[in-house]
Amino acid sequence: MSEMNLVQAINAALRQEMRRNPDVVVLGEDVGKVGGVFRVTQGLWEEFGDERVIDTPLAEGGIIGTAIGMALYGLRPVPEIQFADFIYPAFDQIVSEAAKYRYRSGGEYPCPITIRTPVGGGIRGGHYHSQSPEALFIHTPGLKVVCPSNPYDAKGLLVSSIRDDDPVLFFEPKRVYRAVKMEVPDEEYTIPLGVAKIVRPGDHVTVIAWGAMLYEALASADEVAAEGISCEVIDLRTLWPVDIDTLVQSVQKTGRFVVVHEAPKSCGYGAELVSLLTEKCFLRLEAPPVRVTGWDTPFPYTLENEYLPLQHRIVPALRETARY
Amino acid sequence: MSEMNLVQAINAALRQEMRRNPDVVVLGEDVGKVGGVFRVTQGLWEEFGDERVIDTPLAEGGIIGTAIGMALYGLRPVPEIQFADFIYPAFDQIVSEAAKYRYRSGGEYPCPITIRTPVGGGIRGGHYHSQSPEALFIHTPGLKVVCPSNPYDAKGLLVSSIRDDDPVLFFEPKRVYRAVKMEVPDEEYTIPLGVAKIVRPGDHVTVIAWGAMLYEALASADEVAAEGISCEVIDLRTLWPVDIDTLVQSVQKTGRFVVVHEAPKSCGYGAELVSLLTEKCFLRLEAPPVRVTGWDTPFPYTLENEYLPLQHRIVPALRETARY
Amino acid sequence: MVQTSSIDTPRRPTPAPGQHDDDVVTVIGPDGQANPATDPRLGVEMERRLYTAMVRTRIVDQQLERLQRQGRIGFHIGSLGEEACILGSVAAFREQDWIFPCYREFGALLWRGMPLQRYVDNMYGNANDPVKGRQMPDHYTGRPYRFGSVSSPIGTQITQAVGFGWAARLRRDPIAVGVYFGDGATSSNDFHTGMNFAGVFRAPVVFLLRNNRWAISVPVERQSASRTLADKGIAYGVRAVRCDGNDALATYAVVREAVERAARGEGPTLVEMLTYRLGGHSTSDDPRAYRAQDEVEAWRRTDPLVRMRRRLEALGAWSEADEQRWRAEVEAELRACIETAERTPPPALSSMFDDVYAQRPWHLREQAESCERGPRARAHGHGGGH
Amino acid sequence: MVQTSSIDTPRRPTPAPGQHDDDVVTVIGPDGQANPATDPRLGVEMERRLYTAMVRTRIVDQQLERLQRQGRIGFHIGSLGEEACILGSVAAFREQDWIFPCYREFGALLWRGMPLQRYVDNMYGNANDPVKGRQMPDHYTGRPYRFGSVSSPIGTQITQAVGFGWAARLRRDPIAVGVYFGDGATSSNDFHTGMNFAGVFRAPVVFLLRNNRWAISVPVERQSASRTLADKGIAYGVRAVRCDGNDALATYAVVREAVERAARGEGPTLVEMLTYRLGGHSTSDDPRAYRAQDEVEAWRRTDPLVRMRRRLEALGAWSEADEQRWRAEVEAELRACIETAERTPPPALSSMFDDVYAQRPWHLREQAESCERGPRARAHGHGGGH
Ligand SMILES: Cc1ncc(C[n+]2csc(CCOP(=O)(O)OP(=O)(O)O)c2C)c(N)n1
Ligand SMILES: Cc1ncc(C[n+]2csc(CCOP(=O)(O)OP(=O)(O)O)c2C)c(N)n1
Ligand SMILES: [Mg+2]
Ligand SMILES: [Mg+2]
Repeated sequence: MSEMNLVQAINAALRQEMRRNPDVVVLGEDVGKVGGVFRVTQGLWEEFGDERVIDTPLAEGGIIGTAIGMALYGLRPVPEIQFADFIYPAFDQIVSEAAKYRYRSGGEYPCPITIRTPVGGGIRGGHYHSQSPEALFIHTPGLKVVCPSNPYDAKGLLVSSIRDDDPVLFFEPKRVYRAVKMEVPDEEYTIPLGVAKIVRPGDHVTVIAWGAMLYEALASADEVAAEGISCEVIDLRTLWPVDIDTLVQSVQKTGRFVVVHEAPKSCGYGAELVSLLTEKCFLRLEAPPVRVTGWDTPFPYTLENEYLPLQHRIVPALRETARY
Repeated sequence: MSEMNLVQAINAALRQEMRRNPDVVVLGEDVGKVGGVFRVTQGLWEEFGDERVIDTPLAEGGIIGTAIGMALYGLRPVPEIQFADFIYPAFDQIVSEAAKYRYRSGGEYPCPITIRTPVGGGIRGGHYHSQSPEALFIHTPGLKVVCPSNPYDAKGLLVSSIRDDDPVLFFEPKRVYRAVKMEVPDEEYTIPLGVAKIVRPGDHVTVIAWGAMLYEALASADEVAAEGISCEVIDLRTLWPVDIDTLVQSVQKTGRFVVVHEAPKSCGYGAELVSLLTEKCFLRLEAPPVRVTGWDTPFPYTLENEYLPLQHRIVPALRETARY
Repeated sequence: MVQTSSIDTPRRPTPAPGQHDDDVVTVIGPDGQANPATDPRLGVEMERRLYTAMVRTRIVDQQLERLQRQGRIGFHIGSLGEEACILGSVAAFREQDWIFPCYREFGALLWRGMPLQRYVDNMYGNANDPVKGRQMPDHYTGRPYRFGSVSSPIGTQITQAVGFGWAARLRRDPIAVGVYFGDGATSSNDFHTGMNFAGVFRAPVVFLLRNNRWAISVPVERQSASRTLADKGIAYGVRAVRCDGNDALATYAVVREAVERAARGEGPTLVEMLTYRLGGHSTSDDPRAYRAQDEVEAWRRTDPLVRMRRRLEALGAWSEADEQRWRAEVEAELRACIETAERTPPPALSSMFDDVYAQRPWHLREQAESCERGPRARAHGHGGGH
Repeated sequence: MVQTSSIDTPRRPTPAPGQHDDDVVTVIGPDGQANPATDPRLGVEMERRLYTAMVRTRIVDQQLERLQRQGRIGFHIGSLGEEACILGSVAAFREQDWIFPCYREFGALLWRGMPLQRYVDNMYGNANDPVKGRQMPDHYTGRPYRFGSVSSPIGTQITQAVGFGWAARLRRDPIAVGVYFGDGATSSNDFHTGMNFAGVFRAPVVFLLRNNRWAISVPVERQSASRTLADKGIAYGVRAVRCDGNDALATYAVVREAVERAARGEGPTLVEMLTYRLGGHSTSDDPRAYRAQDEVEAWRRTDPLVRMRRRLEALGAWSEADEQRWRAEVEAELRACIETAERTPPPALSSMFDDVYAQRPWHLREQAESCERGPRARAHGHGGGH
């Protein structure tokens, strides 16, 4: 056990998998000597050298396109996109190629790559260093999408992602990078993809969150607990394929739910969760499902905290939902 | 008035706007001499010449990136992407640039471009000539999204899109291109963006559709009418911003609704419509909202008709919803 | 204003069909004799193999076009006129090397060992189609033959081939990777990025640029203002060569050298193969709408099959009787494949939900069940294409 | 195997700081004298304007870095060491021309006429910020000054500048468009596509490539294996020139020629400006983690400000007293701007919902209302950046 923050836990997972399996390679902009702009890959270049920790030219399409080629060859590449906001030059390779490779080749060519990328707001990054594009990838059949909220989960989920035989988008909530510390086992362990976690059991309202917003959901649950509202807070961990059983069970119990995410509301992942749970728990619903999300505007700089679905916006939603 | 199919109506709209306004230019792959692979721009090159009907190199990012530059200068470019499936090399320019230009420049730089692109299945195009990516653009603040279902609407909506001061994605359902003919006025007219149309009034179930699937929805409504189920079929026409009033009014009347679209279900636009209407009509809902959509797989070739949400899949959904 | 020294490279005038700039490697002369300075000296047996493969490709192409016109298949994208550059190049790779295709190289797929029956099954998207009827015709896959999976988006295979070759290099596996694409694809993002990464990381890749002068209706002059497409290698520090792509032996020679260099760790090569698309872009295209018949006729006179046959005849290694026998053989084989393919049922309904992931997640299990339980769509027709 | 003729261009060895290959245009010699063969002969007044603008840029840079360390602004991305190439290039454009910036050219923005106050407001994202506090510091916009809008994604401005210039050409408006980007950006999709379109359509664009040898921690050698970055022009039939980017007069000379050519309809030019990023990539970066201090020190000895000052002193047009006076003046102006900016409130809450579209649609009206009605977030802090 060592106390680690999210950055250290992800680093530990990468190091462990690279030691364990020579096929694991890391590539991206600035991942080498400097260890990434958030220092997540720090020390890997020194240990594994230039051939397995690869600083690439400035071209996300090249990072993902060549990573796909490496995966077809038999490696297990873990490409990094410096910020999720800069994933779009690689979008074609991800949605037209990686996502469809196994299917379109009749199963001949699996494409096991794990795309790591920092996501979300909270670091005063404005338009282009704050976005949360998970919905775009959930809408694309063939991809898995993961987003850990804490160091322990991050290590176990990243190991599972790298070992998974399908392409995985691994979103790292950058607001959490150094904000949360906890004990993390030094040994190997995995957390299976597709399994959510009830982080706070409760009876009145189900709150669904992940990544950085989980903490806002928890703080909000604390706040309304004083008013007698008991929230069940679920950390999705794997966004897609989602752990539908845990969600349905919780909503069958509470009859009410709120989804929290940073991305804009319209056509965000919240819409899918609302639809799924409305389909599956229709007769049990006692209040309209509520989405507390980023507004439908580009991500602003100065007013960042008014844009994000923080505690001040979650709490009223919990109250309304509980009292509906 | 002339009888026109969808291809001819769009062609007429382009010709009319190009005659009316010298700032309107068309650019894309094969749009010139040959008039586009679907012949939508046929004859424009002959009339307006190489400077206004521009065959470009094979680079969608270049088509959209330069169109944005032209719009900043003051032109009204109407770029064509040959198939919506090939829009991804331009995705960065659309979502990071066009969508955010006005906002990020404090209003200094509007970006009025109209991106035309054929969308959807039904022509045996398999993976890469059949997709419907509207949800990705609806999720991106700053974009408008239009999809006409018939020649009359297509002409009026395209004119409105070109004259609109915001970037518009104009999706043309290729299955409808030559399948539907109707009388279209030769004179100028516009159909305002953001206004849906009730194409078949009814009392029991609201059916929301657009583009090619509208016809499947209508045929399904016909089929169940014999069983005494009365459907109100709404053609959205503008997908985003959506005509919420028309939808809410209809669902307040019927208490039940079904959404039909070709794109995969998960995180598709259907999810947003279900969520919006559940939020706004919660107490009125008498049955769980149903999404009849493409499956969550890449678009197949041979089994295309089993993949698409055609009449054989809509009819049972209407029955279940009506009888719930 | 001062005049500064600058790099300025005006475009070369286009030579007439069959004529070439000095830097373009050719082997077979008008008389069927090989230029001893460039002749790869393959031996009669191999040259005959090359020629017969080219003829087979042509026959299959023509027959598939016919089937499409009869509505028996939905689409075909052929290689009429490009047989020399496709077969000459693929033949230059060794068994251990890998090929990443564009969409016009079924001839290369057959050369690598794919049985004709499986290719024809792909044209029908039936239950025996290697891609399980999921993609359009000519979007095949051939992993057992060290051959990649075709997708439609232009250029995407280029960076993938670079990553594949780079991975081999990291594993100290002395192979070369060939990647096909067209002149239009040089404008794509992935050409730029693939060439750039290959240059920086010395990936063992041979970039097989089929310059057939057209990208659907867009001529190569509208595609790039560079003097030649090979010149683009300079932007990436990637060695570049040009060859007469209608000359199978010239193509073989330059590609073989590039393959050996790559495998030896001497880096990538861009090979510009100068050829011409004699037919439409695909069965969906009518090229008369955008190009002069004269141009096509002039190029038809440089037919790579005629050229190679003349070469074999000059060697005394081919006769009209050989030609008749071979054609009859291929036609019979093809007829049998088509009959079998037409008797083969479509893929099973439930296969639609396989291979999206390694295992079916809950939502696809639900969807598959709902699909199988529900009513069936009307019969499957055949439609258009790109 | 036969040896075929090929294009193969090994990378040039990198000259020492301050040394240049023959094809690199320089003007100011070590003694401060101008090379008469290349001197653009701007006259003393203009040369002094250039120099004072460079000094002002440097002072603003240093002060903003200090403010960031004090937590008074969130981020700054500076131009330490690149002042000559930024000011020398922007000065070569005429009033009617347009500039598309990258993110490191606030000096160019000020040169085009943006009041310092508005720029400092942008650093604070306050109510007077031209971008209304919506983007990070240094993501300004300057339409009144014929200056574009900064965005973070690398390279995207390049195709836009090409489209802008091309539109001007269609309208017969004889302007030139300058577009800035770095050596890292030459790997981007938009560099490829922008250069290619500019070559094909002869867009009146001057590509202003600040080769400062680093893209964050990635050295230019890892960015491309091409012999020089200017060589990339060959791939697109685009004229290319190289200049000493630490020499404001050399930069002016080559850019001016390119501007005039472009405006006359003689097509685009790629200008590779050889310079060096003396500071960190931005205030978020510590370059000691990835590059040798020796290298930085060697380049520091080529400081463009020292070079230009020596030139003015050689002309007898600048003295230590002038220097003191000017520095004091700029510092006072800047101090006042900072004070004003710090007194200015943040943008109004409701402004967050403006400018998404020309008019607010129903859903943004609803959201704005809900936001304004709801409780306020805690105070706005200052965080990291890229
Ligand atoms: C990204 C993308 N854009 C557009 C298309 C449509 N398209 C298919 S083939 C083609 C032309 C390709 O030309 P070239 O690269 O020269 O290859 P050729 O067909 O001549 O062999 C186009 C535009 C596509 N498949 N992918
Ligand atoms: C598409 C994209 N990828 C990554 C980044 C992160 N990033 C910001 S600046 C930069 C380096 C740019 O280097 P260069 O083009 O040489 O410009 P310089 O900063 O040296 O002026 C990187 C990788 C980005 N902004 N956009
Ligand atoms: Mg071609
Ligand atoms: Mg740089």
